[in-house]
Amino acid sequence: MKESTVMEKKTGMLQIIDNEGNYRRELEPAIPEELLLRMYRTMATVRKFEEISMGLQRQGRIGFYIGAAGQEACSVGSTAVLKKEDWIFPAYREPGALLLRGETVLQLFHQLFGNSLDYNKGRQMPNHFNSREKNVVTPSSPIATQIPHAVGMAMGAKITKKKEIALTFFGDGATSENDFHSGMNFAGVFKAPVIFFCQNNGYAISLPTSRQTASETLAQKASAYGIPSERVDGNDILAVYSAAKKAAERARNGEGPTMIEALTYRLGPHSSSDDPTKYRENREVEEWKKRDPIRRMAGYLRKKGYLDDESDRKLMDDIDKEIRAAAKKAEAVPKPPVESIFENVYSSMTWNLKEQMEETVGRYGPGYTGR
Amino acid sequence: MKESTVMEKKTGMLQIIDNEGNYRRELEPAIPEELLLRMYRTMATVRKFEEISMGLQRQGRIGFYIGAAGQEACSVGSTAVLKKEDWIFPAYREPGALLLRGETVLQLFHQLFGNSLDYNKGRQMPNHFNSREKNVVTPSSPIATQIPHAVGMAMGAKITKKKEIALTFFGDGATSENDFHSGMNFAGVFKAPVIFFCQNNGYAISLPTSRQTASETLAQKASAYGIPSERVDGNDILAVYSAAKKAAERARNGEGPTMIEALTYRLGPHSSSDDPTKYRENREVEEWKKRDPIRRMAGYLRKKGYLDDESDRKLMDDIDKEIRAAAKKAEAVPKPPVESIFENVYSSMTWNLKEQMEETVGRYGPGYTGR
Amino acid sequence: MTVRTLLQSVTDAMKTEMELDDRVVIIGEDVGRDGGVFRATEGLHAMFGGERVMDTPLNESGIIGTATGMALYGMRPIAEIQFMDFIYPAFDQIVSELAKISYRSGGTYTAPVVIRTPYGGGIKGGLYHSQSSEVYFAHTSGLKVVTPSTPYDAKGLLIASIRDEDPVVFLEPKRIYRSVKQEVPDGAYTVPIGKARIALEGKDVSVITYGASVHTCLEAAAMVAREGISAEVVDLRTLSPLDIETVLKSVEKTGRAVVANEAPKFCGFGAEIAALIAEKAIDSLRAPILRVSGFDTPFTYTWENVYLPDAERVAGYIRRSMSY
Amino acid sequence: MTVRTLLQSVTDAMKTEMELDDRVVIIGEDVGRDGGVFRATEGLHAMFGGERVMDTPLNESGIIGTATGMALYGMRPIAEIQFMDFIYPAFDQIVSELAKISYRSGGTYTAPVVIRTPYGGGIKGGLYHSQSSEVYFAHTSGLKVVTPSTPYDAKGLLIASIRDEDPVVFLEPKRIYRSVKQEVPDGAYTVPIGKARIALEGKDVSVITYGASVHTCLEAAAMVAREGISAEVVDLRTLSPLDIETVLKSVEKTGRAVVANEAPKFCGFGAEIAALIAEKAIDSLRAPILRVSGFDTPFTYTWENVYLPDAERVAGYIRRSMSY
Ligand SMILES: Cc1ncc(C[n+]2csc(CCOP(=O)(O)OP(=O)(O)O)c2C)c(N)n1
Ligand SMILES: Cc1ncc(C[n+]2csc(CCOP(=O)(O)OP(=O)(O)O)c2C)c(N)n1
Ligand SMILES: [Mg+2]
Ligand SMILES: [Mg+2]
Repeated sequence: MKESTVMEKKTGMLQIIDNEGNYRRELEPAIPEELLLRMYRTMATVRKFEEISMGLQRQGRIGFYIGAAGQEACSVGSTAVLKKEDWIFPAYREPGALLLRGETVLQLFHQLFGNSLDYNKGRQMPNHFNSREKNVVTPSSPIATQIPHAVGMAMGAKITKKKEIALTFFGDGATSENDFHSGMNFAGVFKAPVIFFCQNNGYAISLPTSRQTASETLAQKASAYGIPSERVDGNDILAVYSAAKKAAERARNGEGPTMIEALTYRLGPHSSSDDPTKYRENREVEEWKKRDPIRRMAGYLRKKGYLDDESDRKLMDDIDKEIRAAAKKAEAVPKPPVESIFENVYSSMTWNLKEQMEETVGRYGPGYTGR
Repeated sequence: MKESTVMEKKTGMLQIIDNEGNYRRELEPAIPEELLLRMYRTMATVRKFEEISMGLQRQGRIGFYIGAAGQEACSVGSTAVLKKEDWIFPAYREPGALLLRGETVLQLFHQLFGNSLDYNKGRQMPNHFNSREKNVVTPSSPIATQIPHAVGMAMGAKITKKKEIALTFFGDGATSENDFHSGMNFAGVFKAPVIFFCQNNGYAISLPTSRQTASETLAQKASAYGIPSERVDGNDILAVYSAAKKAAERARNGEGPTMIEALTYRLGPHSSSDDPTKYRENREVEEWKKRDPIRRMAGYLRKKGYLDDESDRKLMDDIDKEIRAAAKKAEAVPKPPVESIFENVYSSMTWNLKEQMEETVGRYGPGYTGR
Repeated sequence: MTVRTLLQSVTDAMKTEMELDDRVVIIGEDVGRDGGVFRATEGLHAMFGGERVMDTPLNESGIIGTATGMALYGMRPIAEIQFMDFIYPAFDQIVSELAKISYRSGGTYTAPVVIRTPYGGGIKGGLYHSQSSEVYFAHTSGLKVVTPSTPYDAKGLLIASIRDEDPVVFLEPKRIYRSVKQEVPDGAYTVPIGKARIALEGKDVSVITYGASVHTCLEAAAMVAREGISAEVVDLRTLSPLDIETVLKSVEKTGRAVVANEAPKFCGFGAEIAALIAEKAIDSLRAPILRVSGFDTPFTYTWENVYLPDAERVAGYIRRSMSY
Repeated sequence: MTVRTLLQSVTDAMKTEMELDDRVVIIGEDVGRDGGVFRATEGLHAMFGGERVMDTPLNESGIIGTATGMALYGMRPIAEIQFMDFIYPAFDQIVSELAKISYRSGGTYTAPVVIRTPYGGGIKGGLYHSQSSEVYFAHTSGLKVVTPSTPYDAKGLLIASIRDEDPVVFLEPKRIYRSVKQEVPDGAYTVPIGKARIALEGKDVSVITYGASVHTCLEAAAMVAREGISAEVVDLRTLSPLDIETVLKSVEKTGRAVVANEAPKFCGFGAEIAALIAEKAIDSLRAPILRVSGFDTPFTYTWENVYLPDAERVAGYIRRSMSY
């Protein structure tokens, strides 16, 4: 595999499969076929979901989209090592984490459309996926704020002698934010069972990682907090899985937190509002397309004999159908009623909210959904 | 010198003079006798100033005091390497920095009394020493906020192609704050000519450094930002000077920032409001008294033939007299007039402030100073 | 019943709830062995151990952020911020996260954190140990803001805050931590959040206030009483959600309103009270709505006694209202 | 004169001042090669280079903190915060440092930083790309808070802000970045900070507003004009220091006040306007002082058009005031 100019500095990183799916037997983790196929399906679903959603966005049917293309192995490979009682604190490029845990594409579409079945009741922009049932905790837009939450949850599990651990996702840019610093430091001091998963995709919007910090690697930032860390090829699902597995074991054994820096790349724009040609070369994108994590995993699965042309095509067809059907269904669901604007601010509605709700209902009518 | 249980972990630190003032010739920096004596006098002044001020505090003549006893070598040794055009961004344990730059004890007392000659016009608690003339920038109470200011000033100097550099002081506790993280990271990225001087005195109020962070040393935090760092014996004026000198040269040569971790100890309470027996052993204090930086420097000066019993006694007498006279003088200075409350909020007074000032003057009379 | 200071009531409230409910933990700087810089957590570390009374690194956003994580997980953390003046590094965690978690998740997650912090002047704390920035939090939808003025209320309101499903910013008027004493019941009881208290009944003018200023206003009321003015003193106890009914009822009765607090006046909490009265009870008014507040300056060290509205200043505003 | 959008005026103001004054630099996230997420700094990196148009790491307190250091050193930094919703990590640097440096140092140091940030709803930004939290800053003594509603004012006020000795929070109503166009002079000119503008003269009711809401109010005024109501629309332009004279003069003339903004109502900026009127002009009032604002909830994605006061809602309040 050719060295990239952008991402891989002299410091090493764990890699198990190459661009063609050849793998290093001595490092290959033992993942059951069923799980491998589920991981593959999830990654492919994320990719297709994005393709279709970006289309909806361009047609003005949803307001915004923020994609994960090229980074699917990160959230899927790490989520795969968790138990279902463990908690996930995502950013916005981890629909894969929810899907692998069994959240439906339909539910994700409810969120994109902000309709009445959206768990968030239409309050957040697209891609702020939250699922109480799947222990995926409500993300927000401000960068890095979820990190101390993951640490606090893990501290709580430790205090109450539970076995649950936390996994949190963030980007390279997030390592500069205050909450990375506070979260990492608290985790180190309290030996919290948490996995810090940094998706270093080379850019924070337009800023390359080399201008984000003068630190040689992001992984080495962990040493400032007495936390061990590992660098992995983030487009290599086996490498991600292995590193996460080790980190999860450490956490479960009371050995505290681990940071993982996964070197990856977003193939698309930062979001549907972004024009990446302003700040990066097409050549670089092309280079990274060769390392597509889905193609690499497919290669591996074929070599293992778990996948062939036909089963792959059928899978892709199924996914496509599922997604298109879900999009249609979600789009047809009405908005939450206007009264919902005033709910969940407090556990019970205060007088001023009631006053404002009454005024609103007075204008739009009770149960108004825009139709 | 005996190893301390609290401070010195396995990682090494630069030390040049021992507790008796014996020194390692091969490491001895070339400091002119005049400067050495001025540094010594400054350290002794800081100590005496504290003793007398704590007395004033106990008598209720000033409201508060926050001391530097035991840490004098840090601010004095590092300030000594600067040029007078360089800028200092202090915390609250660096009266030594001001005094070495020629600020008077009398002026410091004006600050403690918050009188009309205080540069701050009586707005801050004691020990928030500021001196525009000496390029010592107005400190505040929130921990670590001065760090990005120092970086910004240094970035400014670099952009405008000036030669000035910045020196900022902070404690071990401050390394946990957000502004340490942001300041260090910006400095690394912009290669700002700044010296980060961390006085690791083993405690942040009651919290020992070992609970402040799981990092082995504080110095190693610098590597998270691509910044070189050094650990020194903070009670060893020559070690402090040498490390600071090297850092200043790097900064002036366009090589960017340096972090210095100085291992030291505050012999007194955190502040006049603190009871350190709640969180530390007397044994530990006694251990550190043996490493008193002033005694160690005196030993060195004697060995160099720059100081003897008589000149030392005379010096201490002079200092004592100077300080007592200054305290008396400052105490007699009236408060700033009540109108001053409303000044400097904005460059020109707004209508609401005028209204409030008029009401106040209406009640207390114009130019009221409490007498 | 035991005679307690406001500070002792705060400690007692935490102790009481920690005994009753395992989920309650304390997190903050120097809250452990040291017992807190104001001694609010004294003894609790010894009683409940370091896992329930957690000394943290020096980082306020870490304190609030991890407390939030614990609350999401089902615990009931009480986060102490050493001085209100040092809450701002945690501002993002408070206003972007804590306040909005329930809303943004459609109520699927809640974060019942109590943030305790001493506030206000009167201890010679100068610019950075004296601030009253309650309005930042009162303006933030999703937060409740509570502030007691008596030991009884301190305990009852703090227990109510700990039991509340919503995040609560619990402001402790440090000036009266030790100066006000009162018989306080032992064991658990609550004072409801969102209910004001008539601290003194009167009929000529309503003085609406909270926190340490309640005592200043009572003193002022005693002063003007000698001049034949009967002032009613309303202690809000909760700033958000505000007890609008009690405020309006009082103003409708007296026809005059003076709002007193020690925060800067411009856009301060007093403005909301004045605005609500001007919106909902204007016809009962026989005088302009007056606000007596701290100045629109940062806090000051040397002149703190002039900065803080004292009884004489409040009395002056009452007289001004009466003579209109 | 060139026809410019509000956004183009902002860019032009920076360009103009950077050409005139070497001390002016820009610092923020993605402000360099990318030209800013709203394109406000487009072209400036190419013109002035990376040392004067600085792309920073992702950290808002670092942006404000280093800008403050530069200002202390004598420079004139303009710090861009990508969205007002992301200003809170810098809150401590803004309220504890920037706002208080002049005061706490007895005026020996000043920190003339301009913080530019887009604010307000209307771009389908949901909870975290739509906020209007101006009152946090307006309440903070030591800060000036400015917000234009027209391209002409945007340029003139921004240049005045850059030249001001005090720190200025410059709030850009992003909803009207591109929708309002106007002839704007080329080259430097200033619009004074602290002076409101009568956007529309009227005699029956004063509608006091600022930012994007100015246009909503003008629309509302046009609506009610058809019903024979003559509304005066006051565009504050500066929130702090407030132009109290213009506000009072208008209310004294009309006898009626409606305050309109899109921030949450409770303790919002509208409260101060109402409180000042209730204090200083109560005898001119012929109706309660009404506030039409955003709701006391976080911002919402799906229902943003209901959340934001539109002309019809403002008109409703005007009618309510008139029919009192
Ligand atoms: C506190 C804050 N500041 C700024 C932003 C605007 N913003 C959104 S995403 C982003 C870049 C994030 O970069 P990174 O952490 O590398 O994640 P990536 O988008 O590359 O996955 C920025 C600056 C934000 N959301 N929050
Ligand atoms: C933001 C903030 N939080 C809390 C405090 C209260 N406080 C004052 S000094 C201090 C400890 C500082 O420790 P360290 O940085 O080690 O400096 P030292 O006092 O030991 O010199 C604390 C917690 C503060 N001043 N600012
Ligand atoms: Mg990135
Ligand atoms: Mg310390």
